Amino acid sequence: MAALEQRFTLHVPSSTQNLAMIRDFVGNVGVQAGLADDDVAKLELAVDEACTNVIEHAHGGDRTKDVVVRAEFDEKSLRIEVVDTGHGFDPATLPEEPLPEMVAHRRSGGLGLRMMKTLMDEVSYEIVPGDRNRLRLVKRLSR
Amino acid sequence: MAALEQRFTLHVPSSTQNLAMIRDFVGNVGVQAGLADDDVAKLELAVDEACTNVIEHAHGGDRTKDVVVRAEFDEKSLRIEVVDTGHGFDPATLPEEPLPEMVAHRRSGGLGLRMMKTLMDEVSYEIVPGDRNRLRLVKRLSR
Amino acid sequence: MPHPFVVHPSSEGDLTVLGLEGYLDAHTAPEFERAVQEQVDAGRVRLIVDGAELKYISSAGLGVFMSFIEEVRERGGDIKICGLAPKVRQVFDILGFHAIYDMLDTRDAAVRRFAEAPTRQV
Amino acid sequence: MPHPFVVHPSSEGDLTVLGLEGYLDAHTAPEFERAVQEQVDAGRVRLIVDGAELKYISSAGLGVFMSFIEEVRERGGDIKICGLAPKVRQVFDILGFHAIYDMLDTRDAAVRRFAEAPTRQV
Ligand SMILES: Nc1ncnc2c1ncn2[C@@H]1O[C@H](COP(=O)(O)OP(=O)(O)O)[C@@H](O)[C@H]1O
Ligand SMILES: Nc1ncnc2c1ncn2[C@@H]1O[C@H](COP(=O)(O)OP(=O)(O)O)[C@@H](O)[C@H]1O
Repeated sequence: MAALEQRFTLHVPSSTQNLAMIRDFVGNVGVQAGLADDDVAKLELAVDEACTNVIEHAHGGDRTKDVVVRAEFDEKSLRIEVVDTGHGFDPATLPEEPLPEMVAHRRSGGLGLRMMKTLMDEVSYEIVPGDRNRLRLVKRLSR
Repeated sequence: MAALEQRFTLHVPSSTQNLAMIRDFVGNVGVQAGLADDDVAKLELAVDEACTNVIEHAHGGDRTKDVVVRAEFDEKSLRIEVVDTGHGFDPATLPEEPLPEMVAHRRSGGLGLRMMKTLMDEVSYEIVPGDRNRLRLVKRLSR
Repeated sequence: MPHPFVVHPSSEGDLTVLGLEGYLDAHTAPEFERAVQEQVDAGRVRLIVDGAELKYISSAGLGVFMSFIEEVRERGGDIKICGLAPKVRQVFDILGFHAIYDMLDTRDAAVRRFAEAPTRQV
Repeated sequence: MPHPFVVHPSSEGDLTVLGLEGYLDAHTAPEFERAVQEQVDAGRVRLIVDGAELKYISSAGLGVFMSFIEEVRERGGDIKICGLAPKVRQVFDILGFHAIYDMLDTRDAAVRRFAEAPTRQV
């Protein structure tokens, strides 16, 4: 059978209430892409982190906006895109403080990106301020 | 808080493999709309039937097409739309044979529409041959 | 999250039992169909479908019951259904399956029904 | 399908135990935060978080642990974590939580750790 690229898209209102739904969605895609249980769990967590940032930082709690998650896979990789229309930010300027220093400085943010980078094979942003910001997560598939 | 209309959309490749995902999607929406467990199960089944028809009859197994499920709710009702770009059909001409006669005639199809009508408060088709066919399912909410 | 489906065939005296587990929809119905076809092809037409582990069924699954019942009864057998959870049983009831099929609470009751009525008269 | 979250507070001698059940994400983290804040406000800073029934945690949940730990330790208490399932434990490990928090297998072990080290020195 010819290798068919499979594409999936989910649109939900921008609210943390919908994170569970987003996890179910990417989890289902992960299973179909042939990921092991462990990797499905990692995928769900990475995409949760990405969408939490969109809901909280990009859309700032505006529930009339949409979170759009695109997922596609072929034999080589599973790719997720999360697009937002917020003001954008510069990922390069984020501090990479070690955890003990964060605690000493009483900082509790900044964990999400770290998590995504550990969980996925590639994490990249394409920021077009005033237009749209696209986060791309890639998980390589070895079959 | 002002009553916010909530909208959700799912796009998946036209394959029965994705029915489980579609059920999870509408199930999640149903829970958010405040449906009881029993009604969530009915909603999942009705939408499964609708999408099965699109995959098998409208798209005839063409996996390059998409099944698109839209769901929205406010306090009054939960509305589902399933759109396909198949050749269409005339729902009015479908026989409403009683089950024992179907068995005698060895017919096993025609159960899906019957199911949807029992499970939902409204079932309606808008067929535009050569363009698109839209099935609308409505569940009234009593809160 | 994934919705798997499995058929477990076994026998109970001269009766064949097909235990259904999981989610029976248009995707998995062909598997159920194959399992029934295999029995019928081998001349085993006294079938109990045990749905105790069935979590979900759509009309595609119900269609499999419909498509075999006439042939099976003409050959002196029957399909008797048992063990359905209330939520699943409700789906059979919506379409009026109780008018056509013997539906029992337990596998034992299904075995006994075969002794009383090898082929149900609709 | 729904992903609920509940905090079950209880006490174990002079220690406070917060049992976490379900899915701890950015939606449910405020509930966990409130539960911790309530204890801290009441001067109860010797806390065991029992995650035996925790199915999922994201960084929003981990952030709650981070935001209270300094204050709790400055006041002579600690937050000790116990009972995590391997899948959930892995998430704490990814961010290096073991370098900051005492993480024990059982609630009893967490109680004993409080006797040995009321406040962990990082
Ligand atoms: N989609 C986004 N739009 C705008 N800002 C973002 C976005 N994603 C992340 N950020 C910024 O990057 C910071 C770090 O994000 P993250 O590591 O996920 O930690 P946290 O969300 O806990 O602060 C955020 O605090 C925010 O300022
Ligand atoms: N979206 C659709 N596009 C084209 N034909 C359809 C569509 N939905 C239903 N039909 C037609 O209506 C018939 C009855 O559908 P249904 O009651 O679901 O039973 P079944 O799918 O088991 O035949 C189908 O056999 C098909 O011919």
